[in-house]
Amino acid sequence: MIDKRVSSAAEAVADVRDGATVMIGGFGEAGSPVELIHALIDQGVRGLTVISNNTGSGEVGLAALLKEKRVSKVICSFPRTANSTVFPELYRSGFTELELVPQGTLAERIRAGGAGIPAFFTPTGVGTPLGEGKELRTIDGREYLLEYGLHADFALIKGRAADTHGNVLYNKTARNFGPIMAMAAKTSVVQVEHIVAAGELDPETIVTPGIFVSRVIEIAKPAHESELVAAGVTYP
Amino acid sequence: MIDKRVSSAAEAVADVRDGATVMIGGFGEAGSPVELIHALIDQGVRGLTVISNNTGSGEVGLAALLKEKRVSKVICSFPRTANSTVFPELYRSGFTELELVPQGTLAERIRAGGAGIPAFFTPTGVGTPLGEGKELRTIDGREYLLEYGLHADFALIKGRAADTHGNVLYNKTARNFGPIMAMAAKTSVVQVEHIVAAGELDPETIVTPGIFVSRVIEIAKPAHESELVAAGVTYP
Amino acid sequence: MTTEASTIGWTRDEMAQRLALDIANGLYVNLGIGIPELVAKHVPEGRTLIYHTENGLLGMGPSPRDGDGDPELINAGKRQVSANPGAAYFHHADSFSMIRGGHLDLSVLGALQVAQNGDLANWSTGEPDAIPAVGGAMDLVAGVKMVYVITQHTTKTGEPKLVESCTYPLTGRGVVDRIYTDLAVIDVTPDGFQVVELGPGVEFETVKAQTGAPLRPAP
Amino acid sequence: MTTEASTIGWTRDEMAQRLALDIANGLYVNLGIGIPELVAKHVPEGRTLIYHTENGLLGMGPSPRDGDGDPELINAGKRQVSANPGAAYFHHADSFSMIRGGHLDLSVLGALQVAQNGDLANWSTGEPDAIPAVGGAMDLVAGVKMVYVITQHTTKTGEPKLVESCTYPLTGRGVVDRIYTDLAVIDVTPDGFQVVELGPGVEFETVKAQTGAPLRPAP
Repeated sequence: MIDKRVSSAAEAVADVRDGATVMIGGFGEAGSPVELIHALIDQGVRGLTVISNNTGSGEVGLAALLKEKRVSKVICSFPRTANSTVFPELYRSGFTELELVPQGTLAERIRAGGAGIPAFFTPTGVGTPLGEGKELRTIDGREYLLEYGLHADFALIKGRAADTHGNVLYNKTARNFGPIMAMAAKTSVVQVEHIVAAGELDPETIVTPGIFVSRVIEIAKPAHESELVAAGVTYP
Repeated sequence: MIDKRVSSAAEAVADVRDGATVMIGGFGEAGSPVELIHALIDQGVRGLTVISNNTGSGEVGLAALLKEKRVSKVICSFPRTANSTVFPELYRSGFTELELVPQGTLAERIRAGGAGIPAFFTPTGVGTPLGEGKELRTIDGREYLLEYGLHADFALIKGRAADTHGNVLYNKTARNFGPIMAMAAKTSVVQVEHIVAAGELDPETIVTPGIFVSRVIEIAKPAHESELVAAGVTYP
Repeated sequence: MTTEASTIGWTRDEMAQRLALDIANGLYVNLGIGIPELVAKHVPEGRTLIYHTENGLLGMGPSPRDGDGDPELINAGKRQVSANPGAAYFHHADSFSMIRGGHLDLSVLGALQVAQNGDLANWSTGEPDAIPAVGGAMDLVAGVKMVYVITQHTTKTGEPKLVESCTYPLTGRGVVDRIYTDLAVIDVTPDGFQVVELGPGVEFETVKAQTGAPLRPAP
Repeated sequence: MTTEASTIGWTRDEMAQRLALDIANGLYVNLGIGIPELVAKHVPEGRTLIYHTENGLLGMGPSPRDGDGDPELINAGKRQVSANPGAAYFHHADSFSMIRGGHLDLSVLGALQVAQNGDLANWSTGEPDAIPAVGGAMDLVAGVKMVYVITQHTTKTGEPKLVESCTYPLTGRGVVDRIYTDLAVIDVTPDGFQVVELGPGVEFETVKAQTGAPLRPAP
């Protein structure tokens, strides 16, 4: 009997330790695991390195985690979005360090980490400031940069549905970084709107196989970041 | 209006030229595009480099292509299967060259070729004869080999269903190399049992997005290699 | 962006329309945020393009009516969109494989500067206190078969955007194929900038005067 | 393979049963072709393992009855299998990401030779006219968390398979954690081979005599 369900978001993130590296899924609000992030804030952990495409908006979800000064470093492609005021302040004050990575390189580095590929060459960023200091190599007449795989202690991900084995389906463009972050983290936690018994999902349609998922938690009605921000909600 | 259907297997492979590199999907008979391979035999092309996990069985499909002396080089992980007599002869006679690649490295090299990654480091094969002569590098205290992406002029793939935009679904473990070969070839040809109009496949379940597919051809009742071999069929 | 008051040349919509004329039926296209997004409105009848958005959708359709959208069906600019028949969803590594692997036919981007050798700067003005943000721009010029830039010919203060060499941080080196401005369509050739077509009422000398690098007239 | 005639030690099924005892509930396991496949039959009641087959299935189930199978639902040995509830299909690059990326808990493989430092040779005897074929063996020892070997203690002609250093071409260096033979369960430790358990009726000296490298008794 295999059952990866946990009964609360608090339980799902209880063992994240100070200084941990945490991948957080989502592209803007699509796929952002708001309830898991809030549970992480409640849990109290500090000194995190967060790997995420953006830095949240308003003062909920990822932005709230930043605002509570829990994050010492962000690895990110686009830390500037509409209603994004929290990160700029932390960045300018020097509290939160930024490693800026082109979006495709970020995705590929995460996938590489999950796939046991320690490093790869890529054309993206050659001749730009983001390529400076990186190993450069000419292969078949074209220049490439060497980039390294990314790993994390935890991944917090939002899906649409899962089964008890941890197989996960996503919703539309909320899929984004979820499947690759699940691969790259030691412990992957996925919140979904509903969890079914193993065997109820078509094995041809599974997006993230359960081997990449440690815990699933049912959040039947997940919050949308933009609605919280529009309603003036702040967390905690 | 986009319509990637072609009306015959012959038309689907008509422009494969002598000396081309052709990826051929399948793991054993599962996913082997028998009808497309037979059309390639009929077409008459020679001097091919074939990238495929195996080398076929009996004297049909991939084994028949080899037997007709159309293949000068095979890049492959396991050129030895039940009822596999054609390749051993060609290999021993020196007619067909073999580049032996560990299966996971083969898959990753194909995926890299399709993903614009020219080379990557991998732990597989370090300290073995298949690692000899390859660049070795220690990263975080562990040794890795540098492996290069693979490309092809054509990929011949078997799916279960497709739409007119070239989106493809597969059948069970016949999926294997299809999705990554579709990515790595300039022209990808997929035979499927039925083709539907764009919009009839659920966009959440597409395995190979149409951008990776050049042509789809309906082969309603594809042959199974093992059944042909059991029936004593040879091709042509 | 400001609305153009000029009586010569193309409006933003006309620039997008002119660019759309050059895109063949069936191409896979990624439209950047801003003016590039206007291109989709102006595709000539009878042509179908397939739009890629790097956050995981091929076959992107127009914005839904208010209330019909899903906050989890968005484009790279984080606005709600729809999915056309024949669409497919995929994850970020697959999405950027399409980009980096040379599967997309065309990337249309805005620009801060384009150099005569095709260098593009479009992600940062390099100001020390700005929050750097790059998104997918560097990928979109590193692997896509053709890169078109669509931009006003000069900055709001009249500085040339087509220059000898970029002073802003680069997005990519030697990547731009063609530029669509309010004044002209200009190719980046091995010999530098070359006019393909002048906008309505635009003289070559006018374009030349507003270009920060040598410019050759249409042949 | 021959059927064992020995009256001491374990039969092949007993070897598989002994190995199965050591696999905890819920592990993700890849069983190689041959004796490793027998392990699935002997998993103690109350434990559920999830079987990975590198050709694209997690949650592999037993062979179907004749006529119930699908020639496109096979295992790595190319035999027809089934899919258990909770199964998932995926492509080859994803499948080997599970292997290389350290997601599988256990790989069980056969062996030609295992060296006292954990080197494994199991894909080639290096004969010059043999057709070389490696399959997924090198991947399965390069990334999986634990590697168990299950094999007869000696070759058919009585040569040791546990040796000081492999003479056959390697599959991987220092990769084997534990060996299950007909005579004993043996760990590969930093100090070489160490008996964990002797088979029924087997004396330590008997195992030692059939082992081609120093062997330490169970502590």
